[in-house]
Amino acid sequence: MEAMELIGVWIGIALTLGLYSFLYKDNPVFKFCEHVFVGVGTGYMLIYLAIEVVWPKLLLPLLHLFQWDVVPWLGGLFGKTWKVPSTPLEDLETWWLLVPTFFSLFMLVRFIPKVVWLSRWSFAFIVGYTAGNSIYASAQGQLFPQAQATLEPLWPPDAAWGASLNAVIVLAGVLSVLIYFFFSIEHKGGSPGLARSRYILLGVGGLAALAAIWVSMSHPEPEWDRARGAMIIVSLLSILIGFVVCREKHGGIYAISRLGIFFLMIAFGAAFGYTVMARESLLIGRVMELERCAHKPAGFATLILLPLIVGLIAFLETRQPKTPPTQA
Amino acid sequence: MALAQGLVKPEGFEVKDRPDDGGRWLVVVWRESPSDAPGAKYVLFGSTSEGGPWTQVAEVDSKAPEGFQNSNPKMFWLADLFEQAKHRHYLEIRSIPHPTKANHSIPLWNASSRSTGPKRSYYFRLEMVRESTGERLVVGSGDAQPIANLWDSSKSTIFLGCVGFCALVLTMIRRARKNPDMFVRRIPGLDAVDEAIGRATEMGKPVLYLNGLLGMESISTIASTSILGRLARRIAQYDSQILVPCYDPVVLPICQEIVREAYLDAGRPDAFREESIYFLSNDQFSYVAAVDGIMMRDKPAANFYMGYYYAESLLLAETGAATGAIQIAGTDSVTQLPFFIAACDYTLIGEELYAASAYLSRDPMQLGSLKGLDYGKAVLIAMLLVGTLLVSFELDFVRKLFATF
Amino acid sequence: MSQETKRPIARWVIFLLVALAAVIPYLMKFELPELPAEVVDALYKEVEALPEGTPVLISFDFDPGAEAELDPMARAILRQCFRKKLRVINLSLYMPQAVPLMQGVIRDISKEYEGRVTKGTDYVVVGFSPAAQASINGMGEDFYSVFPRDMDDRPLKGMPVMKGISTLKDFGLVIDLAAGSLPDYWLVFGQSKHHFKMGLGCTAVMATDYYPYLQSKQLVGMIGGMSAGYRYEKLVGIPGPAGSAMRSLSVIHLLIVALVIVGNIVYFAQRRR
Amino acid sequence: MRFFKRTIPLALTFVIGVVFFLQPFSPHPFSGKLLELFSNWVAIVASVSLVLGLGSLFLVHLGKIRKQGAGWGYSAVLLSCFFWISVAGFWPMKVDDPQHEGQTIWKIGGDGVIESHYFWIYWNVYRPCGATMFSILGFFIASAAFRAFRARSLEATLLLVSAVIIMVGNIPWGFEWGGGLAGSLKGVNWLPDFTKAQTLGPDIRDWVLTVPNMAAKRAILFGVVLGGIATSLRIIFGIERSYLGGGRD
Repeated sequence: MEAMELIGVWIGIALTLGLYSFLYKDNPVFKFCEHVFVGVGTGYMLIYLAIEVVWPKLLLPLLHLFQWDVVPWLGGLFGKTWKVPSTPLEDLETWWLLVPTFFSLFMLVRFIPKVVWLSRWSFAFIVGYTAGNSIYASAQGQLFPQAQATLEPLWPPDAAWGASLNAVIVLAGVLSVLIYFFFSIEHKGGSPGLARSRYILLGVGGLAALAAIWVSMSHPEPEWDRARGAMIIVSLLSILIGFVVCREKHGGIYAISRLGIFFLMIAFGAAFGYTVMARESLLIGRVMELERCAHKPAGFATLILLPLIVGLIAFLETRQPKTPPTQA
Repeated sequence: MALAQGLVKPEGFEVKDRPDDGGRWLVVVWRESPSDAPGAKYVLFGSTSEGGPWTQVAEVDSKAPEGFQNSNPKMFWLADLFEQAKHRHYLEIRSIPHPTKANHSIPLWNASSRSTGPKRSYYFRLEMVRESTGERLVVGSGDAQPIANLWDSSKSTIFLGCVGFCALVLTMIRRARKNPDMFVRRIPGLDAVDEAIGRATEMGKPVLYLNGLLGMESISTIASTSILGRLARRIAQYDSQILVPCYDPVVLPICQEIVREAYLDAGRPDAFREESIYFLSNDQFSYVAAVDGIMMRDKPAANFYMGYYYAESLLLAETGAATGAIQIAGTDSVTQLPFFIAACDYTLIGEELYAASAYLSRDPMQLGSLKGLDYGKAVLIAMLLVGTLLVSFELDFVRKLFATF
Repeated sequence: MSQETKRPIARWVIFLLVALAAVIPYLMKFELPELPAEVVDALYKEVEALPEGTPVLISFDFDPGAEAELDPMARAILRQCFRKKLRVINLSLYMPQAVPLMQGVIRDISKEYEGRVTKGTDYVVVGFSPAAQASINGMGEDFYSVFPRDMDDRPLKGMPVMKGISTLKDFGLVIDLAAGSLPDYWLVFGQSKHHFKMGLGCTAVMATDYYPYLQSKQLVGMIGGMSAGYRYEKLVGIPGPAGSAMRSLSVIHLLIVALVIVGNIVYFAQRRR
Repeated sequence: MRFFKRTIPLALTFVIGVVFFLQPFSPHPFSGKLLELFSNWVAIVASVSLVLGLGSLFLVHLGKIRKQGAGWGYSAVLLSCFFWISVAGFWPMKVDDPQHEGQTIWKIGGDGVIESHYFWIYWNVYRPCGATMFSILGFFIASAAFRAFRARSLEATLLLVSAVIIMVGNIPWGFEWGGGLAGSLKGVNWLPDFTKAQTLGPDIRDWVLTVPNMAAKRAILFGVVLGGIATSLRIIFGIERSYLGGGRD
């Protein structure tokens, strides 16, 4: 391993262990590492954007436009696109670049209090574009296709009863969650008319069950299978909702919005399980890195640095008198 | 069958501009013929002038499954709705092979879209061929100009949907300005707030209130501050104590102002202590560590987490639960909601936070948007319900209303 | 609640358990069985079905904070693409921090396939562009207006790898490897307007949010999180980092399930008293 | 002055907003060109604004150091790291690249990833920190699982059950053992076929994800999309003005 590479590995491991000291508590070592992280991240991003985006996309074409070959030394120093081509551009589009140039300049004056309002023009420009463009896009990309995908037949032809059940569950889930987030009607309590919804639901369920029995007695032909399936699902669902969720005093809307909550909780549970996996994956990623650097090629970095960092924190702990965290 | 009697000429041959595009396509449409069968082909010739030279543009089998499209969903979606346009043959043409140069083709274009040159017409002739018998039949010929359209009519449904919804929201905001007493359902979480404050008063412990990690430009922070106002008033009435450690320096003075006003409203301006609303840290992990320290030291009886949170939600909720405080959270950060729900006694989920804020603040903008959204949702619910029933009875046209191209 | 019941087990014991569950299974090298997942298989099949030479766009939209999760997927997908001789166009729209990670993965995998793939014909790294919404809109109209040159500063137009590509429509498949809101942008401003096939590789935190798009067929498949990355590695058939991580991950999952259950038992026992 | 400070930006937002709301409805080549042009402009202005936003962070910390308030030492650390990588960014260095043979160039592109000071800092300082930051939560999640995640209501119970199903379903040997056990019992023909249990965990996981989770997420998505459209609308019509920043004029 080269010297630079080795130094890099040691720095990386030291920072990793320093950040993990947060497990003990918020301490100076952790704070130090955190600020190094923020400082380096900000600097990295700033430099990258300035050199790889602002320069080639804005400044270079501008120099181009005015044929200012003012920076031959810069071109010589940096090679690549830093050199300003000697032929001018006739293209009208380059002249258009003056528009973003002005808006960028307006952004720059944000640091001058007297004309800070000029930066509003630039914000207005960006925000207007973003807002206008996203109305159509989210309608076309999310609202309409998602609505279309929800419109699935409840008793799909040539499908098992499972598919039918899933279709019903999906529809019930989408609608009940939408109703849960519906704020213009009272959910709990409800109107007296709705309070009887439990009986209505049970009645509907019973009728559907009777119809299903009648259909299976009188029409045993396979083409009636789907109708029968639909009736059974409807009856099961309404009886289930009627018994389990619907309380007389609350009414039907409450039952539906309660069903919505259940769906939400299952979804949040899934998100919960996946978030656990995400965090643990990152942890294992670091464990793999620490293990890699605990061997000879990396100079046993992990093994040596671990006691060092622990010692450093212990040392700082003994030196610092017990002060409560900053409070105004 | 028609096989023995020679080829039957298909009806309705037409060359036309492909509608709803930028002017680079033409289409050729004709009806099915009774003699469409494997082995019977359609051959299309094209030219840039009426007299030729003609070059072969396409050769398609009349029964080939994917030899050519017989329906363009975008072009015929309206016609398909009413089942008028079935049994049609259809070819889209973007270019004509060059008559002299091999492997070159002349792309169709609408000259006006490029601002130079005259508009051009393109000429086509369709023939039907059966190779086994050597029969040949000219179906028809015609010409057309590609046109760059200004309006894409296939997107009309989306346009109507957007405009309708926008009108709804704007109307509701206007109505909310005139009459801010619009009905919003009771948010159960807000009842829990009073309960928690009552308990804090009994125990003689402070109440901790966090605003989330975003600045004042975020809707969740705005919502959080309006809930803070109501909460502070109740606390002033109960003569309890509130702690608001802030993350964002801009949010801090606003919170101070809101709490001061609330104490004034409650008639207890003397009890207001500005130093209980303070700036803690502008750094995610340090902020959490400091808040956790407050929880462990001061043991607040109730913790409120309202606003937008990131990964720190977990640490906050965990420490709060360990101190035995009543915890009420409200956030629109979907990824953090599970942790709050699992560790808090009550959680305002997503839009409930906005609704609670609109309910408390009666701000016409928030209230109007909430109502507009509600009615939008009502329309959506009705459409989904009715649509699913129609689709279940194999009336597929409703799905086409939501088609996007 | 009394003082001593608040902390039945000290925090550091749990931390230690997690650390052990992460380290020990990782050091023990044992084989894990398959872990089927519908949506992962769907993406794999989609890539397999592409004919040789199809242009595939891969957007690397993750920073080091999610590298552990997304790096294995990126490697597996690139291997599959190179093996199938697809043309791979790589870019990043998320933040500049993603760029070195992208370059690192591509350098490694192209070295593995040295002699079989060449830069400029089989793959290219076109770089980074900020403002995702505007960039995707721009690429939808003219790819080269957003990315005129590749990262080596060679003009993109006319490169063999870019043959036949002028807008986003021309890609056979777009795969977004994302740790932020970028998939939303790709779906809303890219896929829905230009109707290309789109696959997604994402962190586990985001994974559950994209099932509606899978059902509506706006996404052809998804690799969500480490377990799905492990599945993809198995499908591609070349062992990678997810395989070794999965050993620890399984044990930690069991540990956390156990902690939740024990914690609740303690809670209910306390409440009864 | 009010005209410049308030009316012009609001009018600008309104005009651009309406134009770009209508733009996608027009297939005319001009409309595409307009989108392309504006997209490039917005990308440029947005990146300049991003650079400036980062610059303001710099100013905040500079102020902290000048005032020597609490924790100013950390601000000094932050700023020195900032300068360190910035200087490294402009540090020319030799790169073995046939394209620029012998030239001293500043290089971000290509394969010369590690061979510059700038990227050395990225790989050895930024990357370890970035990767570690959120992995710390791996520990806290476990501790919270034990101490805070309680089935205190029906809702929370449902959430935890669903989470456990997902977590177990993501373990490759979740049901492998069950399958192996069942395999040894194959001779007993009155038992149901347990070998299917091998994929039971993943199957239940997939069902939870694709049916109830999908339904709830879709409904949330509808809410988010409608809310987003309403917000865009308020911005275009100048009802929502928070993007203009503070100040009452």
